[in-house]
Amino acid sequence: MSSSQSLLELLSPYPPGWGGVLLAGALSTVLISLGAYLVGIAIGLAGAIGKLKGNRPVRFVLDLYTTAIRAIPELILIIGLYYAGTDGLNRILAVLGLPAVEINGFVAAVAVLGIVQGAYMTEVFRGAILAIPVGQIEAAAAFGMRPSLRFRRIVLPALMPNALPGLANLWMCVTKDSALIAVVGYQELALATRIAAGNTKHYFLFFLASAALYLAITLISNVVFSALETRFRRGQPKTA
Amino acid sequence: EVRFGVMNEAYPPFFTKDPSGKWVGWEIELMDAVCAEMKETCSIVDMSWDGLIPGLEAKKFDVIWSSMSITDERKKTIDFTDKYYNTPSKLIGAKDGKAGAAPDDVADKTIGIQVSTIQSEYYKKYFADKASEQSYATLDEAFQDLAAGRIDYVFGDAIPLAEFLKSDFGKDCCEDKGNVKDDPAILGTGIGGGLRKDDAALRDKLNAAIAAVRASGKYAEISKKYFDFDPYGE
Amino acid sequence: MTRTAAALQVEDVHKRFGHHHVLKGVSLSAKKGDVISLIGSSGSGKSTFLRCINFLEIADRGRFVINGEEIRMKPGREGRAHPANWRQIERIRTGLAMVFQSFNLWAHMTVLENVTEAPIHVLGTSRKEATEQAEALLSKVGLYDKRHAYPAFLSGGQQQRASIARALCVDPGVMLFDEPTSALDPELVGEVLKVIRELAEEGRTMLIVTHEMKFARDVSSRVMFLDQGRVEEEGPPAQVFGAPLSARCRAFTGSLSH
Amino acid sequence: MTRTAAALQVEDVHKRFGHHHVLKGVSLSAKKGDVISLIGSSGSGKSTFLRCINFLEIADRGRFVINGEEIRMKPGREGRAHPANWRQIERIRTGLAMVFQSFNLWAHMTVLENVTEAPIHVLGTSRKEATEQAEALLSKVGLYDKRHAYPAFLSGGQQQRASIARALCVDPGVMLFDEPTSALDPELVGEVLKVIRELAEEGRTMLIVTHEMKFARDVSSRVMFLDQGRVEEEGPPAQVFGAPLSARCRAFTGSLSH
Amino acid sequence: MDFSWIFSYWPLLAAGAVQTVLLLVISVGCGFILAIGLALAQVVGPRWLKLFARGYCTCLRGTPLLIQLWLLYYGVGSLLPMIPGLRASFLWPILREGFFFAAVSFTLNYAAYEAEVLRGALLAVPKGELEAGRSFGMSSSTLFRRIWLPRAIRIALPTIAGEVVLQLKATPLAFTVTVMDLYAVAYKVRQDTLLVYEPLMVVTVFYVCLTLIITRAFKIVEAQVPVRR
Ligand SMILES: Nc1ncnc2c1ncn2[C@@H]1O[C@H](COP(=O)(O)OP(=O)(O)OP(=O)(O)O)[C@@H](O)[C@H]1O
Ligand SMILES: Nc1ncnc2c1ncn2[C@@H]1O[C@H](COP(=O)(O)OP(=O)(O)OP(=O)(O)O)[C@@H](O)[C@H]1O
Ligand SMILES: [Mg+2]
Ligand SMILES: [Mg+2]
Repeated sequence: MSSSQSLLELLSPYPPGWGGVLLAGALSTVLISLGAYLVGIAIGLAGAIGKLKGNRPVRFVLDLYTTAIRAIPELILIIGLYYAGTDGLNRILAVLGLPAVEINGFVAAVAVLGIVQGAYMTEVFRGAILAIPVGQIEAAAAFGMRPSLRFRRIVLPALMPNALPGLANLWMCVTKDSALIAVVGYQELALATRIAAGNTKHYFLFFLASAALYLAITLISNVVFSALETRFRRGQPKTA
Repeated sequence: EVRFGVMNEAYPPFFTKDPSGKWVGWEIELMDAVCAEMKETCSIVDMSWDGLIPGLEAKKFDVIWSSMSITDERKKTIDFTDKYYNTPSKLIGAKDGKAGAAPDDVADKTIGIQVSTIQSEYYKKYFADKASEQSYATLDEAFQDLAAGRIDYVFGDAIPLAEFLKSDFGKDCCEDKGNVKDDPAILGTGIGGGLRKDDAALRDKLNAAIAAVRASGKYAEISKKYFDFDPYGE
Repeated sequence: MTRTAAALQVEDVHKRFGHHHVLKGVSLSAKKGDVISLIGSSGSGKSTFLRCINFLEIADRGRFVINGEEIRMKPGREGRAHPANWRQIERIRTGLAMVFQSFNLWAHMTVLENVTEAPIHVLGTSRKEATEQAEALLSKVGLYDKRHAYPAFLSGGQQQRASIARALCVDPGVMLFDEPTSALDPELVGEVLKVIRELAEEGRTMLIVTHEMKFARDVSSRVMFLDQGRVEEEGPPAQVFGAPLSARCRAFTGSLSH
Repeated sequence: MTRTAAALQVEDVHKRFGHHHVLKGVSLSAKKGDVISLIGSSGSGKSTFLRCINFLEIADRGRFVINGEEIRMKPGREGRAHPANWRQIERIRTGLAMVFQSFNLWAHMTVLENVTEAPIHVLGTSRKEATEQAEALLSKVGLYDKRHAYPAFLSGGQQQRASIARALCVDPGVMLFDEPTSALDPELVGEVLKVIRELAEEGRTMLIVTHEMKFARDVSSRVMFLDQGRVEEEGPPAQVFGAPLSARCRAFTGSLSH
Repeated sequence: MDFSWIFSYWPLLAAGAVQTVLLLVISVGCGFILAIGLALAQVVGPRWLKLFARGYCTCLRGTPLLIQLWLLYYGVGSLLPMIPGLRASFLWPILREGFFFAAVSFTLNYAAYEAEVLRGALLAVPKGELEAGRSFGMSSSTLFRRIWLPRAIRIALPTIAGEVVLQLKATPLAFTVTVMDLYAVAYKVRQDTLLVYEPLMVVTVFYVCLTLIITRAFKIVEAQVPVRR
């Protein structure tokens, strides 16, 4: 490629600059991460409650879920669901005489990453719930709150300050883990970076540019997480 | 319709996407020529390397067209077309080092090799008892380590090695140490398209088309744009 | 629903924690408007008994009739009984209020929010109405000024008063007080005493655990002395404090004048 | 070190929380062996005063002499004073023990570990010796059986007793008790009274916040009545309870007999 | 399913497993100690230290580990040979290795994540329990060592276990700096044989075993102090 292009031209958002590719990649990253994160939160909350309140079989299944899903490399899960999964599904559909379906890469990515996030979140939420003084939950029960109401009004706000740092970490992780879904042909920030770098051989430039984009995502999320933490820590005296 | 699976990374000059998302490169142009020869409509499905084999098996596309070396090991898993290019292998090393690419020249040195390439096979046969190997996922990493002095040589495909020596980065530190002695049994198999084992019909069609493209001069025409030699090899 | 005359009737409650047999068959029966004091030494199982009544602790054995409704139980593992229907428990609890020994205020809510929480979200009272009622109650216990403070910034007595206001605000038929005056000064104890008398006159039933014998004598229509998980003595205050039948009770109440 | 006769001397302590002026110049002086009771209505600043003495709360203004040693202060921002040397505070605190109103037992340690923690890790007592001493103290407060239990599994009174044992185990010169008998039954209150008398005879100085007037009368050599951040009345129990000079104090102690 | 390759690759696999475990143990061990310092700095440190710790955590959590590793190895690492004499010194064999850089960058990265978890846990310890410690004259360090930290770690245990497993899953990145960990060996097998699932399944079995050991260990620690529920 022409090495005469200046660095600014290389980063320009319009072709032949690669800026647009990176930005589009960043947007994909955010979308996938957000989707997976929300799925993860839902699974995590349900999983934590199940682990704390469930009967033996439920706890066993959830233990299996958190151990296995966290241990299996995401790559296997993604390939498994996207290829083997659709393959199997379509075979079943064929037997039933139904037309084959095509699982969209985005959906597969969100589903897989969400399931993985859910396993980590289950543990984060479990720890956070255990750190709530029991008395506060008992008080809620004593006033006749149904479990769902109790959870929404008392447990959730009380667990949030304890869970937020772990949740923030998981968000940081998922924005980076979403790079894995390049496997199913989805172009997010990490892949966009490699393509740009490989094309131009300006490795340093593009890796720094993408680091900056990741950092920007993080800084924005930090603002959100800090605001949430301030809100949920209201009523707590300063520790120091 | 024939769907070609191409790795979604950049491997210039063979295949890469330009900023507008269009596929370009020698291998892409060859693909178009082969398709024209077969009178088929062709499309590109891009996948990461990890997705290529499962994608092929899951019939997301029909042929891997992504500079994949033909090896006996791999033939156990998938089928290959005849080779459509093969470039020599060479050694590059630090400027202050010894010249030459014979096994004795590299005695007690460390050689960087991309994992699971034909060069890695070659190393096992000719260099293993003299030098030591350092495995890399990509050649780019090996280049950087060579420049940093962590390894003494990089052994790989002549084309990307030459590209590196031309770059600002490689110009100062390193030089061509020459091609290694040929061993057709290892280095002669070349690059081919990867197919499902049960797809003999497509394989025969592709083989015929590759031969026709080469015979008609179209192959040379495409190659001239990218190389100053014939990438087909002997 | 089985209606009985008793507002609160509990029979033969047993509870073990591991090998520790805390309650060994405690029974109690209270009509509407009754104020029953529960006294006994520390660790004798008073709090546990209260917690069994609103099923925060599930008794191993026992029969419970609360607000005239019998709790249906089903046998569980290891010969222990379990509530047959948690919905029923939840419904029963809305007519039952508790002041905890350790207050258990919700740390993420202000005092006012603590007090209005249950009326608004459990009983479905409108926010406006609940707030008015809560503010009136907070004034009564002298906490109106602190209504926007979070529990962590309150003194012990203030927390206890908030906890009392919270319990009163749900307008319950039966009230369970676990040492409701432990952190209060004598003046406030007097106030609480007044409030309890008013509530009793309105026909509410109250079960009060207390270590203040004077308070127990003044407030209650009946006193129960719990010792080592058994009811050792029961009767009107005059009897329990004046002429107890059991030696243990005599020693306990006698120690009033060290 | 400036040695003075007073074991504990505190002068003109002021403390604000935001705009809320909680302590408005409280002074106190106690000799070795003095037992001083601090009474006053809920929210009057008793706990805050205690917490200022061991610098958990830093008073805005005030002079502190503890165990005969004056705390060096330096002026800080907004005209508030600050301890000049936190090392000094830490050292002073080792001779000062506190029983908290809310117990504050360490949840990750058993009762025994709670009690031996400070002797072993602050005073450097050997584990064996500390354990023996702790077990003796736990027996004294009737908690020997529960020594391997974690605080969350104790009754309120048991937690309070553990907290008292923890404070006693460091063998302090000055003790600060914040309502040490609030969760205890009359018999145990009598025990605690005995312990405090013994300690006083050994020459220890004690400052006790309490709402139990009877206890205050029996235990103390002097009583202080705090009202709205000021000392309203001070003197021997006979005077404060018998013939208080201040009308407010008369009302407060008079309310004993509602 | 074809596992015949295991016979020719097992020495590589074993060596890879050792590398994986070493990387995990080093980064978690050293990273945790660093994290304690960072978390403490954020909670009670003076303003400048607080800002530094906060910035550190933001940057290291905010950028991909791959890029950090890359900057350290190819950036800092390629400057090292320019230090006179270093190349001839006894340190060079270590400093030349990708393993060294992988271990360092994993440690730094893990510390940033763990510090965030610990920060939250430190703040979740009830204030009264700290005051109780202070009132007995505990010095700040004793208080931290005996009460604050153990209590915070208990609160954070389930999350910490998750972070350790996440760290295990991050070790494959070491391959980009030539460390042949287990995942890299599997990668090589896959490149050689084009088998998709079998090599990854071997990795998976190993990871599952490690994860089981990790979660088991954490469960045992968690069970030390019973919780009332
Ligand atoms: N951390 C704090 N922040 C703001 N206000 C506080 C804080 N701690 C206490 N207060 C207020 O200071 C006043 C005095 O509190 P303190 O705990 O000293 O009362 P007390 O005399 O011990 O009362 P009680 O007998 O109820 O324990 C109260 O009004 C309380 O709300
Ligand atoms: N969750 C629990 N697990 C195990 N033992 C418990 C539990 N809760 C209470 N206990 C034990 O049961 C006994 C009775 O406790 P309970 O709280 O009912 O006492 P109490 O009569 O309320 O005492 P206090 O007057 O001190 O509050 C005590 O010995 C206590 O240690
Ligand atoms: Mg109790
Ligand atoms: Mg107080």
